[in-house]
Amino acid sequence: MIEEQDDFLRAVEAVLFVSEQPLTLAELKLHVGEAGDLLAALTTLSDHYAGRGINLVERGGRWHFQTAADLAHILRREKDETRKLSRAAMETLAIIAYHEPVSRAEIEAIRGVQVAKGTLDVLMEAGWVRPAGRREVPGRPLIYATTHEFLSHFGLSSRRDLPGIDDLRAAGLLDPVDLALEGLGAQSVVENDEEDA
Amino acid sequence: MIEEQDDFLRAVEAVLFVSEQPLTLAELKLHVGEAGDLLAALTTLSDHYAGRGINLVERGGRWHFQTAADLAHILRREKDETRKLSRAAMETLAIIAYHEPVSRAEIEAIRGVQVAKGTLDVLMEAGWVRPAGRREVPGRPLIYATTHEFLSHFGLSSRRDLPGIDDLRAAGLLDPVDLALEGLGAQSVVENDEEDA
Amino acid sequence: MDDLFTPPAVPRPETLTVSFESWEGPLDLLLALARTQKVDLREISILALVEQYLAYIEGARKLKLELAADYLVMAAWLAYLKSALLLPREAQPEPSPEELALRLQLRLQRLQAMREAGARLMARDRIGRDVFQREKPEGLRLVRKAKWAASLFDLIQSYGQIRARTQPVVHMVAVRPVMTLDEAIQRVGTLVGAAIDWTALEAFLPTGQDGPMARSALASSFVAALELARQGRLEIQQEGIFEPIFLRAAVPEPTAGRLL
Repeated sequence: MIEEQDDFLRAVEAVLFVSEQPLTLAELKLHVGEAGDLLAALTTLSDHYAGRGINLVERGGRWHFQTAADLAHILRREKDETRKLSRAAMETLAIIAYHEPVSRAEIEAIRGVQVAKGTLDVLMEAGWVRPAGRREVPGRPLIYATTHEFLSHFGLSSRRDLPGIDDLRAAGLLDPVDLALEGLGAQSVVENDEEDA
Repeated sequence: MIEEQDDFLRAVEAVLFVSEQPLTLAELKLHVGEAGDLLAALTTLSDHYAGRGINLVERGGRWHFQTAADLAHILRREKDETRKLSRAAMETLAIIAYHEPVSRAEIEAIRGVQVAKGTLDVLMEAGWVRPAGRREVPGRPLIYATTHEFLSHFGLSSRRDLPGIDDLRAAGLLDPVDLALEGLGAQSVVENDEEDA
Repeated sequence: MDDLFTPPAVPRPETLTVSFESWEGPLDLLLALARTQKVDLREISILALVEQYLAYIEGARKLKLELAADYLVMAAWLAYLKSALLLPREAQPEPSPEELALRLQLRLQRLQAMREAGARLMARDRIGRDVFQREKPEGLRLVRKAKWAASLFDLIQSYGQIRARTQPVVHMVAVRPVMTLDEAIQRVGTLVGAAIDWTALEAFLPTGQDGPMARSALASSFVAALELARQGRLEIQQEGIFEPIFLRAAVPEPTAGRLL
């Protein structure tokens, strides 16, 4: 099973192995230099590890090794029990991820309740959500977006991988209610016309 | 390059990957169970990883992954950082340049302040100062002198290019700095008071 | 036993103080009710939903549950919506009740969509739960190599400063014009001998002086006057604080001098 591997590939593999966090291409290059095609090396490695106990994955432009998901039962220990997110936090996270960037008011408009102070804090503490500037409207509200740690944690290569995001967008469910109403309004006028006729 | 791997092998691989420390066969078995021939699995994995960037090795009955020894240089990266010399270092360097060879005690006598050990180390690390033997006096103190790099860094062809005391005076560089002036002012007030009393 | 220090009994009302904590706001409750109707939110009957909600709130009030204000606001709004939906079409205000109902339906759809998205997100293979990274990676090391910056000017300026700092400092005390005490005693003693009448201290000062010399002469002359008075050679008089000081030769009255 011994196979020759070129040194560039080996270097990339070793750097990813010891790194404390997922690495961007630029960060990888700082260590492995420019001696080879980095993206090709990553693809080769990723293919090589596919189906093994360890996989090489890309999340939000950052690469890291992780164990295969189907082995969770062997690796999971009691202390690993991830803290369960409250329903409020879960919904808020979903709203931020699917709508980003969003202001607190926009989150509240969708949920129909005020966002409790702790909710955003919990998400930011987890490293999944970050303030992403201010919306240039009166009051200049803070807007929030997800982080690359969010993508890593939930195993997403990018936001396009968010479950069902294309369907939701196509169904207009990511549009604000007002926008959806406009679209429907035109339709209902036609219907009314027909009714009148 | 995708290859089928049996689940037992994958489990061993994953357990070794996440483990904080090298694992004995008994410890491995706690995780992966008895579903396969553990030693055979380890040998297979070890063969598989031979020649790669990561190797599976056994040390004293414990197994762990480590990066290939020849890649150590890639895992640490040197970065140049331009830093300004501290005032103490600058003064010490100046004294060595003007009075070389000098011992630390002589530098201290000229500066009027103790020279921290780190100061000379910094100057030697910068490559500007070198130990130049010992002074043949009791205690045989180390004496220091400047280097070629010192001359080239400061654009001097020899130490005689350094401006002399008269040049310094003419350039106003011997005038006490403001801070020193203030100190002297305070002192003279005290002296006047004493005179009056 | 009545004890003065027993706190008054906490009133135990029959009211069951239950808030609607299981529901995160009226929209949440509405969504839960809507889902009992039909799976597809696009097909729900808003009118039926309104009735359910109002019935729910009514039930809660019968149980004397404390209802948060926003539930009541929603109830009032839904009651309005219901009446508008039932009213004849031509009497309808803007915006139309159909639009209001549609708006509510859209909001429920959006909340439902996000709720499902959140659940699907949570069900993914998550790091630390389903997939694992290395427990203690060795880490990539960044060795910072210092490159020192210093110019020739820095160097010679430093040396200049050391030399300036460590040069022996010579303090020159400027000779200031002063009238010494001895001089003043001599002068005041001589002049006062001729003064029978009270004469202001200033009259004893050398003329044509100003600045520090004048102040020194004044101070020394005053001290001289005190000394001469102590010796019994002159008398001093002052009417009050800060008033002019007058001197005259001592009147030879030995007894008086003794008494003083």
